Amino acid sequence: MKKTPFCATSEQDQAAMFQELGISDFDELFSAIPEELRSDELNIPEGLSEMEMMQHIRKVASKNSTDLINFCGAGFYDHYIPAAVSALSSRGEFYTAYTPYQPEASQGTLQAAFEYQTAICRLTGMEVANSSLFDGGTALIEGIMMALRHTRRNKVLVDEGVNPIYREMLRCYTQNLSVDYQEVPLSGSGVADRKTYADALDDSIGAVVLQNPNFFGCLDNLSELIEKIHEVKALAVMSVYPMALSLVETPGAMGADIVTGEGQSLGLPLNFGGPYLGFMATKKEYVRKMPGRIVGETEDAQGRRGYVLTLQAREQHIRREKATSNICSNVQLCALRAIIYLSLVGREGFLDVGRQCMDRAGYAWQKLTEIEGIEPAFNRRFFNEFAVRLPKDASEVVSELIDQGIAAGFPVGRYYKGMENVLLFAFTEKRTKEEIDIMVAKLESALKA
Amino acid sequence: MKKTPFCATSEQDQAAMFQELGISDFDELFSAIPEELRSDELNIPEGLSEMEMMQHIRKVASKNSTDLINFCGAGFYDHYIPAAVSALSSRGEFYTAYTPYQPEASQGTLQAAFEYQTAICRLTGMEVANSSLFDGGTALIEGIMMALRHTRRNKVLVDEGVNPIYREMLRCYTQNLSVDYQEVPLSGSGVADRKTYADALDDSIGAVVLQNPNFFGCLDNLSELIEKIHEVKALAVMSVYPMALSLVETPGAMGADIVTGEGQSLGLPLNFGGPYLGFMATKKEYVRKMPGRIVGETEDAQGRRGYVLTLQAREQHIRREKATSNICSNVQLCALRAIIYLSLVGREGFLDVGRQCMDRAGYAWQKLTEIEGIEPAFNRRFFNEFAVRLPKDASEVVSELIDQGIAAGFPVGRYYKGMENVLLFAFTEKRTKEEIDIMVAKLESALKA
Amino acid sequence: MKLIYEKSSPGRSGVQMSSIKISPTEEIPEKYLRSQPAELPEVSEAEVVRHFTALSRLNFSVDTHFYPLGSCTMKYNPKACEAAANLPGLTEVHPLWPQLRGGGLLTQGSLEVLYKTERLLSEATGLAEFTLQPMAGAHGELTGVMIMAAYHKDKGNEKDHIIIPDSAHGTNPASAMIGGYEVVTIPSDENGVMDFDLFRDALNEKTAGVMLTSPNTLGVFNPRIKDICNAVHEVDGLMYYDGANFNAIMGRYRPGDMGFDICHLNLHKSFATPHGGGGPGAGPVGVVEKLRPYLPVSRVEKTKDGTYALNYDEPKSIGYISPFYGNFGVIVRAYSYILSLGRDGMLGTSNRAVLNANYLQEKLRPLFEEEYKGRCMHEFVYSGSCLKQYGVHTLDIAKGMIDRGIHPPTVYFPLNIPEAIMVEPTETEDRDTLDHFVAVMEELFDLAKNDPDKLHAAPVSTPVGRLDEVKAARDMRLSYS
Amino acid sequence: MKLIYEKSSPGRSGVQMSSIKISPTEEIPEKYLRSQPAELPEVSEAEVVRHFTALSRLNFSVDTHFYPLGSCTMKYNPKACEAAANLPGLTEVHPLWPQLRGGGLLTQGSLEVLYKTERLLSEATGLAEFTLQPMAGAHGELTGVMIMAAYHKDKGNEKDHIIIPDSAHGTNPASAMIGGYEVVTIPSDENGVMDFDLFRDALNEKTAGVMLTSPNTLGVFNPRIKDICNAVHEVDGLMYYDGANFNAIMGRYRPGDMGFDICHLNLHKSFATPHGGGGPGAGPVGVVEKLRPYLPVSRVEKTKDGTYALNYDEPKSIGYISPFYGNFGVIVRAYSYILSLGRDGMLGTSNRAVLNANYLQEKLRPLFEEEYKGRCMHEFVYSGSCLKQYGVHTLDIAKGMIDRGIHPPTVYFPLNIPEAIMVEPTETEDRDTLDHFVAVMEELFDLAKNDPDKLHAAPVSTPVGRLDEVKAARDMRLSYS
Ligand SMILES: Cc1ncc(COP(=O)(O)O)c(C=O)c1O
Ligand SMILES: Cc1ncc(COP(=O)(O)O)c(C=O)c1O
Repeated sequence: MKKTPFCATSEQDQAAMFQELGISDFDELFSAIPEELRSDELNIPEGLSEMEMMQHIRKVASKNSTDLINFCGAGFYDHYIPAAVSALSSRGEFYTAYTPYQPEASQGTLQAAFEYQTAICRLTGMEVANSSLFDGGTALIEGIMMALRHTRRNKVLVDEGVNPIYREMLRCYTQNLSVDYQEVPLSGSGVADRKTYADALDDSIGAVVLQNPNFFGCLDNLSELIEKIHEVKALAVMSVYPMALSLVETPGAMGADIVTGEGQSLGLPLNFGGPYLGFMATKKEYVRKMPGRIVGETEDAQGRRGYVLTLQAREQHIRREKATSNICSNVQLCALRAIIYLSLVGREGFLDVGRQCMDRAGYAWQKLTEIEGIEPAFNRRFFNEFAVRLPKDASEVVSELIDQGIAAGFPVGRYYKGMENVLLFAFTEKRTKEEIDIMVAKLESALKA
Repeated sequence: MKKTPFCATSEQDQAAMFQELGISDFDELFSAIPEELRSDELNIPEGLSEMEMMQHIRKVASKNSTDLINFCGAGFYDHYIPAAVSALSSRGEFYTAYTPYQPEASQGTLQAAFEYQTAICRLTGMEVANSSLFDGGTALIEGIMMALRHTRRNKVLVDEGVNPIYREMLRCYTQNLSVDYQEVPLSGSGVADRKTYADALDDSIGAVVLQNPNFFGCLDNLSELIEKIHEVKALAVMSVYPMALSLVETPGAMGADIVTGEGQSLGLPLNFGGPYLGFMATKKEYVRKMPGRIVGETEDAQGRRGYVLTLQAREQHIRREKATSNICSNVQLCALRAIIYLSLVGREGFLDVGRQCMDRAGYAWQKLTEIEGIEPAFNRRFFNEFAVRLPKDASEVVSELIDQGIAAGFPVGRYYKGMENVLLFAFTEKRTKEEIDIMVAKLESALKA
Repeated sequence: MKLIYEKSSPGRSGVQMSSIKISPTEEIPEKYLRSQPAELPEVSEAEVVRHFTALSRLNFSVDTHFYPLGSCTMKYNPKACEAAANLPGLTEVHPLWPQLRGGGLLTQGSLEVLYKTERLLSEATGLAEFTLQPMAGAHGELTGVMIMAAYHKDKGNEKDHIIIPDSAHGTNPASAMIGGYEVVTIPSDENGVMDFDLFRDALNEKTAGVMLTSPNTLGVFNPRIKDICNAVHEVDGLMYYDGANFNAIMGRYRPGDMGFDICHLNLHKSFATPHGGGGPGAGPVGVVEKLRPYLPVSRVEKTKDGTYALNYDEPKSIGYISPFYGNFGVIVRAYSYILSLGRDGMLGTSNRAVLNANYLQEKLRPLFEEEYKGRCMHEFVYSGSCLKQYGVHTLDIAKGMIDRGIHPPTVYFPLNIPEAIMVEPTETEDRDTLDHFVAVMEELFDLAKNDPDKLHAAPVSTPVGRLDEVKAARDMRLSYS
Repeated sequence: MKLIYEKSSPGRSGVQMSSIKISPTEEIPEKYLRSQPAELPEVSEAEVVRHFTALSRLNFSVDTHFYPLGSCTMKYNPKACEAAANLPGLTEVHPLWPQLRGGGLLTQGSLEVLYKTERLLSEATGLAEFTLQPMAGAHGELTGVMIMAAYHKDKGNEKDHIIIPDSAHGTNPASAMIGGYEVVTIPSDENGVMDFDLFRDALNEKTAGVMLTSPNTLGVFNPRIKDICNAVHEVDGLMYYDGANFNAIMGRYRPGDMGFDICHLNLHKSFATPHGGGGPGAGPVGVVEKLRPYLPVSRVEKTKDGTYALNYDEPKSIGYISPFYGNFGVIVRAYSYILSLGRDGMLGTSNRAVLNANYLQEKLRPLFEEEYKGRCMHEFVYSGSCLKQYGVHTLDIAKGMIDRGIHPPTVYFPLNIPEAIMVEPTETEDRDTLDHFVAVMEELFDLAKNDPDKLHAAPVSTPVGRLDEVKAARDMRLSYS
């Protein structure tokens, strides 16, 4: 008989257990269920041994090219991940635990989550953070819903500088809800258009959604705009790129009310799109409106400090359809990776990474804008990402370079009508001068062709 | 100032410590040492960040071809390693511990070593085993020295079926010692030549060194020969391939006195030659002559079972120049991998692996011996390795196949004069029918060319 | 234990980061820059390693403890599936590459994993098509509800509510609400399943659908499932199957065969992907043929030349529910797990999950003074009420269990059973472990009778005792300062 | 804790192994086959994982505890070096491939690592050439002794003994003996270094060489090193440097510059490769130019076209001391560590190792009532004799330390210091850890004075208390049955 992999029961155990239960086969366990429901044998291949399975997966993996030189970012970045991140987060005690419902048996997960929440507060300049949401996109949606719940309004202004992938998501999530969703085009210099907002802001607006640096990499200081938003008692929801927060002004300092973002760059691999790390931070006054698990500090009877899931009355397992969100499982392990990452690089190292990203982008800007026919899309005020306008269709150029082993950036035309020639480049500390030089050279010849 | 990587002391700590010590720079710590001894600045490149270091190593690693289809064994085999082996042995608590000198703080290492010793006994059919030696070669040397110490004789007969790499080592290690080292050619059927031994065995012989399956993969039952060895009061030292012990008669059952071998196939990667795992087992009566650490079971004052390093009076840290060996650090982590491997595959799975190896070799033997011009070197009695005689120089053939991505085996001519055309093939459970067919086909065309 | 921030000291540094500069520093006007660096820890790499290693050891986990947490399927997570998911050939792929022109050919491996996993899940559930994008069970539910809404809108159906039994997991009503529907809750009958008559009463033309878990959180399989499906389909409602408990039936029953239209699976439960201390998981959603057009984009398709490609051109699609293709790393684990199980292993797994649960239920019945009410599925619920007479509560039993090295079962859920204790052993536990659990439970019951204060004081073996949750909520110390 | 064999039960199975058959079973005569399968454990994969995870947690280790074990350099082992050594591109290479004709080109990466590591170690030690083959320190010593012998034989020198100070590590005399020499032991002088006059008396034409550790195991650097070297060279003896304590001097002093001819380094000490609970380590050996011909084969060479190749054609070589190229996996870790440190990091490391040791020595001096005898190097030895009056021994202090979460220093070594306690903090510990160590030591001294029985009973926090070593040696239970 073929063994069932991973099952611990031997045939002898099984016989003894059958006897205990007074049954003679497995089917008897299911005798209460109508026989007609029983399905046919599955049309699934026979099980593989571990070796065969691994050989298969390795073969599949080898069909991917991982040696592309990558300049594609668009919200998702290949930063260097120190080896200790995986070494620690892969400890069985972390990754094979459940949600910390029994705090005394889960202080590891809980304390790490508390430390993570602290780090998110310090990065964003906000007062409180939750312990994770799925990804930057769902976090942003949750942020907006939270703002609407708080303001009891249903109109949202979404800046076109917000990642268009997230804006697609916003449209999807709000389609059946009574949310009045409106997008605000960028200004000519590629940032939030103050004038349009001045016109649009009124007391029907519940939330204004901004991103900094925005999708085009442009930096902005949104303090005054946020003041305007607050004047109509709307909330400012801001999506941010946490690596940029090494150097860039914090949303907290700009007055943002709800801050969300994608934490992937803090120690998570790109992993073809996930798992990623949605984070959310807000002001203390809004904490009871915040979705997701929150870890708080407390004590036991002896006065020993400990950590628990707190403010659970917001959540689905208690409030069911009245909860702030339907989220249950989050991405705690990804949050763990983030706090390990941030601890490893530390205060100084985080600045180093930020400076390196900026440095690489600065070099490439210089080189690229020297090429005849290439124009900067916007001005030179970016962290690690910027857009240029090519003399021809950006998708075509990218396609030519990809065959030469270079992912030359993201052609924005797919999401921005009229910008078919615009290409968005991202740079991380991993990119070398040589790689940038190669890319620039190949791009130049692709343009000539 | 550039930081010293991995050092924990900050500049502020350092200043405080300098003050404590009443010094103002590091040099003062070394003031007792003659200034003339101070070396110049090292001619070594500047330190790399972790990212740069990893980028460098990945680049270096990519200069190796790891996708060769491998039929090269010769004592070192690419068996499948279940994923849990690395997942467990890479736990920091195991690999960043020292030798278990403080048993209460090292029960993990000690109990695992005890379990490993038990497994070695059960595999080999011997009574006691030590907790590891460097590799199969040094283990064999230690075994011989142990036999000579015990018999107080200095003559060794070494069968030519013993891995020639080990025989090179034996010659190296014995060259300055008063050891009379003599090799015994194989019989025509590729096994220990009973006649030569019958002639050579006398009471000057301290040790006879055998291997089963031998270098050519040939299986033998050495019981009678060992009886003869015992008749002259010499010890039989046998080197074995532990994976073969899934199916092959144990050295214990054949009467061997000292058993050594290379444990690499029990869950260790090939790793370009190391670290590997030397094992040694013997009869209880010889245990005090055995080199290396030994773990024993005992109790604490409350009667709780525990494990300690025992019989340490054999060892260098106590006996210095009178020790049974100079070994201090061994390869405990490799022994840990072996016991994890053996526990994972278990009693049945170990048989499965053995059967698979034999199955692959059987298939290939069939295919290869059908090729015109290829003759079996010896008869068809092997575990997973056999030799064939080609119609031309084996090195040349191997060289042709290697350019086509196949490591077609080990040409034995280098170590066996007159066998330049002989090629030794090894098969593990990892080799598929397709791979063997490809190899056979390419070999056939290489022979035609 | 000290927080990592409390171990920090100015000037200490961890991993050495690169400091190569290749371009002159460009001055960004100050107003765009933060005035102070973020106060991240300043600790050596060694300290970080010790800190998080030590933290990890404060956790109970499947790798260290029996973890019979009901409704959570805390089965063993095979290390090979971890290894598969961590292959650099899979982890180092940017999700936008296949969306670049010509980039699809460079990511065929990842696309193949997606495509094949969808096929396998379709076969396992009997549903025509799957999306792997939902990032957890609740996210799958929401996706399902959105698909419902898209279907009804497309068909011009006017629907305003979803029917959900009271024993449902809290995510069900929450998802229905967030998806834009009212929730109508149906109480359970005496067998623990949705009361059929009350359900019939609630069902009407405005019913968008019904969300059911079967076996439900009590471990009971609803025998009238076909009747329910038929009734709902009569009003053009859709049947949603919450597959979080799929481990009970995998290989034996299929939601599609039973008549369900939509189903999510929790890969981090039935499919052995680890729970990560809270996530990430994955909640793929399968649908019957007629709902295929509404699935989120992108869709992974196999083209005529045998290559895989992304399709975003589905006009009726609900759109983007995830930025990309779901939690790919989790999907790889599930894919490799399914390949390992194969046809027979699927059935073998659910058989043994149910066997283990029944064995425990049987062995514990005398202790809990429960009558025989029939077999359970993969989990069962007992009530700790019998201990009330000694002043002992289910919570005390749970905490006493911690001191004995076992993670407590789920307690106080479902809400309709007083002092509920919900046990799900899973198939990866051997009989010795189950017997040990029984012995520990017996010991705890003895203690409850003879020395209840010992139980009230539990746990004593953990770094902290019972924590003051009220204080936590009142003080709201949610970050270190 | 139960042994894995005690958890075994017939018919349970772990990792699923392949059972594909591609050829008909060939009957091997019975006499070649074992009659019974080896009684390996029968346990599930989950059980194996729990077992070894639980075992691991019984250990103290650098990743979990301060581990100031003198003479062992228990520094932090960087995780990146582990990651480097585990790259499949390095681990999956068969050592015989470069020995197949044409195979060298397929293993250029591995050969490059060997070649470059040799160059770096040569530069770090000031010695002309290195072999990486020795698999531990003791193995390096033996290799060195064999090289000595080959040199003397080649030159026709008649030598019969090696001089070794009494403070030397036990492996030194053992290696000399196994290498074929008599050992002449020289006592230490009052400063703890080899007595110079007694050494001069012992030195003669028959002296093959001298084996020295400097700084020695007391943490004392022999200031007359040059004089010793000169004297030995006058009789054509060779100076052997036991580099196990290289962490004290790396980047500042070089054995070659001091006059040593042969030197081994313990990569598992100074070069941060982990100790693995006993090994594997690596003990590369460097030699001066004149000894180059005697190095073991193979040698890794850079050819004119820039590729790397193995050379076995060295007629004076001592031959094969390892089957291949040494503990490659360990070498990769050291290589990546050295690349990380770089020039400045080498010196920075030894500076801080020595600073930390001196800081601790200074802080602990009052406690141990030791006079100031000068600075130490990377470690220092105090005597616990001062506690004898309370009936407390160094061993008690050591065991008390275990209860306080610190791995004890080396105790009762070196043998010439009564109640020796030998502390080597290493550079990877921060000041807080050092201060904590001092506080713990103070606490233990207090306890020694006020409640010595508490110390005699230590450790109490470990899974077992002090174990009966006499019983172990007497019973000789060396395997489970
Ligand atoms: C029955 C049931 N449905 C839904 C869920 C929600 O799944 P997730 O936590 O992945 O969102 C759970 C998880 O506990 C569950 O048990
Ligand atoms: C001074 C000294 N020499 C030699 C050795 C032996 O090294 P190994 O254990 O690697 O054989 C040691 C190890 O403890 C040592 O401290």
